Amino acid sequence: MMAEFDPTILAFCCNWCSYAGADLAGVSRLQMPPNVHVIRVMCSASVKPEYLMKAVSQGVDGVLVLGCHIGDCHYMTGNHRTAKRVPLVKKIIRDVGIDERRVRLDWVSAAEGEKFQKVITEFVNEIKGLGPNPLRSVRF
Amino acid sequence: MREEHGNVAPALVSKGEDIGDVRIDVPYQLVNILETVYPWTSGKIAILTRRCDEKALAELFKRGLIDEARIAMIGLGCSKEQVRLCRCEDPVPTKVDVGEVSAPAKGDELEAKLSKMSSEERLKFWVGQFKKCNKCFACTSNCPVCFCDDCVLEERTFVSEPGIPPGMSFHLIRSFHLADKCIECGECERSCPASIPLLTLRKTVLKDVKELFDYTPGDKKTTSPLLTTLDDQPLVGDECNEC
Amino acid sequence: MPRVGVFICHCGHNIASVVDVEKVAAYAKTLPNVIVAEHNLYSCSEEGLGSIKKSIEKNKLDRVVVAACTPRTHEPLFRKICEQAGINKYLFEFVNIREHVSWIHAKEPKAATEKAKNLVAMGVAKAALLEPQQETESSVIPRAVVIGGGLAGLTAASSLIAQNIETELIEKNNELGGILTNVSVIGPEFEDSKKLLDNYAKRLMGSPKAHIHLNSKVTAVKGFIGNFEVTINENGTEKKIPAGAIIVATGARELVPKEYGFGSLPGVITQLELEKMLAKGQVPKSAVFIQCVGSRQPGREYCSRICCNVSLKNALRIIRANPKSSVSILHRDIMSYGTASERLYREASEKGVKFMRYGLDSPAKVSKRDGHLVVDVYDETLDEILGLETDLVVLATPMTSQEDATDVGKLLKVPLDKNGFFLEAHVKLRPVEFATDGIFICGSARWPSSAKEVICQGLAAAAKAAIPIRRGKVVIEAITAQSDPEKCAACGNCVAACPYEAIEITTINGKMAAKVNEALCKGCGACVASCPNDAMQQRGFTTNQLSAMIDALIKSTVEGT
Amino acid sequence: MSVKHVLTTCPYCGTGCNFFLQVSDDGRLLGVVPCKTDEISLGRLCIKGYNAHAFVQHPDRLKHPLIREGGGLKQTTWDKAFDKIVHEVTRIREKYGPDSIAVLASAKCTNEENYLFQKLARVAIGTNNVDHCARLCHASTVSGLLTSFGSGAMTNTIPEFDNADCVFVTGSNTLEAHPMIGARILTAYDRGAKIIVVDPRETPLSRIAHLSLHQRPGTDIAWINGMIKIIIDEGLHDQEFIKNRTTLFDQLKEAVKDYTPEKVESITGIPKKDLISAARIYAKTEKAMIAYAMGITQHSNGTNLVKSLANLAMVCGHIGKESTGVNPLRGQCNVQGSCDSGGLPDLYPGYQRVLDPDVRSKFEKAWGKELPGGKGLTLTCAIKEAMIGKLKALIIFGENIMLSDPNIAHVEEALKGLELVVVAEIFPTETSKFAHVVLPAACYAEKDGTFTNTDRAVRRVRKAVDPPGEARADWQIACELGKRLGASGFDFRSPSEVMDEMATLTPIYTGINYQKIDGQVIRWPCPSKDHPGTKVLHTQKFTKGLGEFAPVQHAPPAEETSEDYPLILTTGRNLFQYHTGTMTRRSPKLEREAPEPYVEINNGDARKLEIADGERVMVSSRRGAITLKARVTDRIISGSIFIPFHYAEAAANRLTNAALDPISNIPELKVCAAKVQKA
Repeated sequence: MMAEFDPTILAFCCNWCSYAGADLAGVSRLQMPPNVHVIRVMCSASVKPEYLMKAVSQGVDGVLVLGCHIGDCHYMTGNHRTAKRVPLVKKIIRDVGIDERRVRLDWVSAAEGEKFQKVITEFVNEIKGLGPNPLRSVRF
Repeated sequence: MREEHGNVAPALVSKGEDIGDVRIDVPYQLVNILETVYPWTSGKIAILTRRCDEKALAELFKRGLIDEARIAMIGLGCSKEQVRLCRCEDPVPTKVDVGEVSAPAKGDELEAKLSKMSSEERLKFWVGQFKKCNKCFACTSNCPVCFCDDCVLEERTFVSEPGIPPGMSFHLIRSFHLADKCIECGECERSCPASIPLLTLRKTVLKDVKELFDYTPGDKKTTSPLLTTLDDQPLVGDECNEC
Repeated sequence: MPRVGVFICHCGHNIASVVDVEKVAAYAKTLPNVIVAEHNLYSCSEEGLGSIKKSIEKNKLDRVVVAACTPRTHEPLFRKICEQAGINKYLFEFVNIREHVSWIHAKEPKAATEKAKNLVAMGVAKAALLEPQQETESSVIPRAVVIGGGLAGLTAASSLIAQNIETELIEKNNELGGILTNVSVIGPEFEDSKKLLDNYAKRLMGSPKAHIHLNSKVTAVKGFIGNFEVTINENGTEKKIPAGAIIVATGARELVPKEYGFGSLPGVITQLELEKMLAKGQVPKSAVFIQCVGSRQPGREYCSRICCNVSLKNALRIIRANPKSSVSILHRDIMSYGTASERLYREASEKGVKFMRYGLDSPAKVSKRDGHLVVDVYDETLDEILGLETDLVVLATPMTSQEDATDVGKLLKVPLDKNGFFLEAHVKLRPVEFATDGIFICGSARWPSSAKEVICQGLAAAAKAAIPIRRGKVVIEAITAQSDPEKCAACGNCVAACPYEAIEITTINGKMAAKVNEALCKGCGACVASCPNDAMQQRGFTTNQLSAMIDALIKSTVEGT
Repeated sequence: MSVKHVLTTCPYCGTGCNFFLQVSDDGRLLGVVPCKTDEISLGRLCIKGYNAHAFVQHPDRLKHPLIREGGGLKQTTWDKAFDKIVHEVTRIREKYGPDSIAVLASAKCTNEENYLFQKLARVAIGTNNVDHCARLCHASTVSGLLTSFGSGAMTNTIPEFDNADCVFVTGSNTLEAHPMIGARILTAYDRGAKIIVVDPRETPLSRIAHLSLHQRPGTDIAWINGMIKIIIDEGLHDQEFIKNRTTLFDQLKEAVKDYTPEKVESITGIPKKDLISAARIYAKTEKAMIAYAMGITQHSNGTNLVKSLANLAMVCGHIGKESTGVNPLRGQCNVQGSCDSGGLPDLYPGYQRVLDPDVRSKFEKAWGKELPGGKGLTLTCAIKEAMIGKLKALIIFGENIMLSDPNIAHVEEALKGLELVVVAEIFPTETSKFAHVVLPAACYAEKDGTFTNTDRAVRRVRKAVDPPGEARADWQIACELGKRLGASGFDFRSPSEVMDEMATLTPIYTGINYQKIDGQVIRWPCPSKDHPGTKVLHTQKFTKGLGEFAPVQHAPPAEETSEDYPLILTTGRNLFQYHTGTMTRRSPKLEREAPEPYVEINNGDARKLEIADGERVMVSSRRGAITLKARVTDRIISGSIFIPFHYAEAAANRLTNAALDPISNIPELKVCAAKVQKA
């Protein structure tokens, strides 16, 4: 029971930059903690806030949204939407008492295998620090 | 509004019709009722509008859901009591045709109290509240700026709990949907059988939007920040040329 | 009930040495709707593909999940096998357990295996909800538009007409040739640029397929691959050109410097001005080239890469014309890439061109002293300031993006990088293409390039642009968005969200609702996320599919614990 | 074009919320707007209320009379349909006597209509065989509380829940089955009132309750007697009240003496300490309300169970005061009213006994006809009589016994055996399939009348739209039938006139008339024109004088678990569907929330049976089997399973036991032995 907390983390990666970045990290054999599960989407702009809300509500410990750097979006302004939606999501979950650090938005280009590794490692450690999502134990 | 069978009833009165015992103490969310009758009526409709109703209409005009040309607003100033109930900080319509001019309220005590709490306490509070929810959808069906016919919250896609109460996502998603629309009429809270302080939640999220984007819904000239690109950033960025 | 087959790949040792493939397969069997779960040594090998095909037929599978490497490279292969086995290729789901598992959790086999299981569960959950998709086809107007009549544009255009493709060349100036019109000799082979240009020009003039528009600017671009409509303003008159593909070859321009007394001190000139002098046969007795003027410094970090070669070329032209003349090149590093340029560099040093290195912190000073131009420069080796007397100071400034690049980008809805050069879809995977189908990029509009490079890119762009036109039709991948008019509340969020103006609110059987123009839709899904009522769905990424993935993850982790 | 708002009463549960129906002037029903000033709903509704318009203009509505020809039902005219019925009724009455015919009234119909239904049976046909689905829900309440208090209705009113300091809920999933009463309980909860829930399932209410007890189904008398014993032993009982207002206390004391907390725990599985604290909280709180529903009534000893709750209240003197009493929550919009207006085989309107000669002569005088003597058949007995061929004809107004009644296989057999089945309905139902004549009826939105809600308030139902096709209001159908059967006293011009006649014959309704109730909420008893109605019952003295303690003993349910059927099946509702789904399953939003049948099974049990959540399973009892989805949850105690009875495709009542409570004839819908296996 008292085993170290092993968080469940979800990551949305856009097909063009961050998913490619993740692939590059793999090709470069960059090691990182195995808690993060990637869902591939075409653009970070297609990540519905509903997904983040759902995941957090059902006890996922952390959710990452990764996209292209601003300006590099292959759909021009897609990530501009993401850049606005995610911060609002963070605020809203904080308002009801869930730590906003459980949701994180970052930019990883197809070239940035190291950055992908860095983001994943940092985030996993941060979530480990936060402990399990309190909603895991709440029954409605 | 008029007296009917000992109750205050919403009424649509056409030219020449007897307006009966017309009442202006409107306990109803009239814009929401307007939305339901709008498609079934023709010609110009005059409607009693509190300040919040004006803002609600602005949000609907903006989205082309109601034709501004068909609406005539009769400004209704809210009573002190009403303002207190709504913790309303913007109670006076552009033009007060009926009712009174009341001073705005000084914010929302509960909201202030919650913001001071630790996140654990805050979560405990809201979970306690949401446990009472029995999914009547009064908050959506009576909301003037909830314009979808059927609501995504009625599906299991994002609210996976079968039966009641729905889980946290129900309220989180609704909060997001209303973040750039809510005009603080408070009807969700008033019509909630479980008396969940929904207006407080709305106000809290509106604060966030204000803080993040310096935006407040209810003005037909402004656009929701969620529908625009990052204007402060040019459409160019870090190069990733060598991959 | 869907019948899902799961195929786990060992990828030799790449996966199997870390992930317990048998365990994952066994676990997959327990998942809902899974009929069969197998594992192969190399799923992508003839043998692997064969066994997948067999299994599909034998088990009457209607959904296929392959857990192997990355979809970005191998998805088409497996989709093909599905098609061969008689199931719609969109009923295939790829799970990445190599790049995303075995390679990055090499030291944690147990955890890696668990993660692989979760990912497979997620993949299966999505697969069960996949729907067959029909790719839509649209016809292609057999005409290409090339924007820019410089070397890049000319190369592309003449290559297109050589392929017998109707081509419209749009040049904003009153003559073709672009920046090369001011350059007489092209390094490193010292070819005559005029010959080169005339050669191209002749080909175009001679062809009935080529239509050249001088003094013309693009004012509007509508449509999508196969069916663009480019509006140009030619000498004040509007023309609409329907086209199947567009090539952007707007080139770049020389930066006009402010430093080193340029403009105030006579004899301080830019590289292009020198080109003009040399073209007229005016050869200076002495010259000092200063490299990296206005580049590789805060504000403009990039290296324009061709200026060094240009200086070497011109230094040699001076020396060759007059071996006694003294020429120095003040540089930060010499970028003489490529064997030919390297030869120039050797020749230059042998012929006595002085190369002096200066640091960003100690730039040279140019001044007029008793009638002479003097360049004071700190010499690192001698550790003292030398005063170089010279007739001419040549400032090698970088090439920068055209002032109207941003406008062009907006017209075409294609992105630029932070330096204002156009950004191609992917340097390795999709060179000279934009993410927007049917629009291509070549020449210095993409990045400062030598004439050789420009020509290669021009040919490449032409080749790619020819593909849809030759085929006569384009297939639109079935990942476009679709709106459910029943659910749609016509709030217009999606219209605002779409970067391609692909969505409009119209009346669909008496009800206002959003409608997606699938040919315009690029499948980014921005509209999906903006829809409050889940009425907007992206094919292959529907909200119930992605939600099912989240649920699957939760079931196998959060609820598992 | 314009839109009008018509104030009316909700057709679903017994809370009796008022709301406005929005009607466009081309007769389209647009939606529902809550009535903000309604003192019962307070302008709040549940999801069913908000969707109460959805089914009304559904294409499936019956629009023309149908008559059985050859195999199937063919469209016909009202005349032909009536002729057929009159002809058959007359034939059967002559051949087998009037008692071979039974009329089923309906808790979905108005008071006026139910009054006419029973008059039709008693006057036009000449039998007391009139009953309705109250038999299946609160028959035991009526009989039980009549014996204990003298009145079988809620002793208090709905708004009073707000101010209760303890709400003791058992056998009621209040938040789902009576959402707006649940809302009142939540108000009390927010005020800090103590909420105690006793239920084998975890309900939305029990999840927030201060004390949530889970008893084994069918062991209720044990824990109630247990509580009473604790209260008496700890001297928490109200001696004053017991002395002055009740009788037979000593017998009760004697009856409960063996129910030690230990013994109760062994029978019910309720932990000793929980029972004790429940008893203390309830007894010590001044304003304590008991609310109960089917979980108490639907047992083969339902009447005793109800009595034992009455005992509990009387022991503590928790009755006859504001926000203090015993409150059966009635399940249908007019189940209270349909009982009030005499849709019962042993009672005339206003609970006046058929067996009482004075009462009978009063009605004979009023109706100008000699009336049948003995008690009539109850709904459940009628089915049994039909099985053995004693009953020949059944005239059903708006009931779907093929889904709502226990052991459907038997019901089916019974219906097939009948010589005449007439069904007046708004939609085709499982029952109308067996009809010889089907009559298209108007629904609540298409007629005037009154519903009496669970807290005895007589509320107006107002016509908003016209019925579809040739459909007619049930009161018109009943009048026409009465006339055609040659009876007098059936020529009413409006429901209001019917109410006036009923008022003259029904003491508790004497003061009720449309004009009076139009603007205000009036609750019976309302003995005179100027009487404001009665909120709290039994304030000074009980209706019957002294409250009567009933020494009742725990008895095991009629059917106990066995090797082959190891699980206890209990049935009920969910929030989104309503009864047999005739209306809710045609309301898209409601159907979407709960589209398919499911069985709730405890995780532990599921693990043992290797059943996964969402897997299809077969549930079977000694009477039948159904296949449906498993919902694996910890919200039901181990050893029990729960199935909502709304779904025809997996009808829970194919499994349930028709064992009857000897006194009230209510079947034991809440307990039977069952087993679950992979489908």
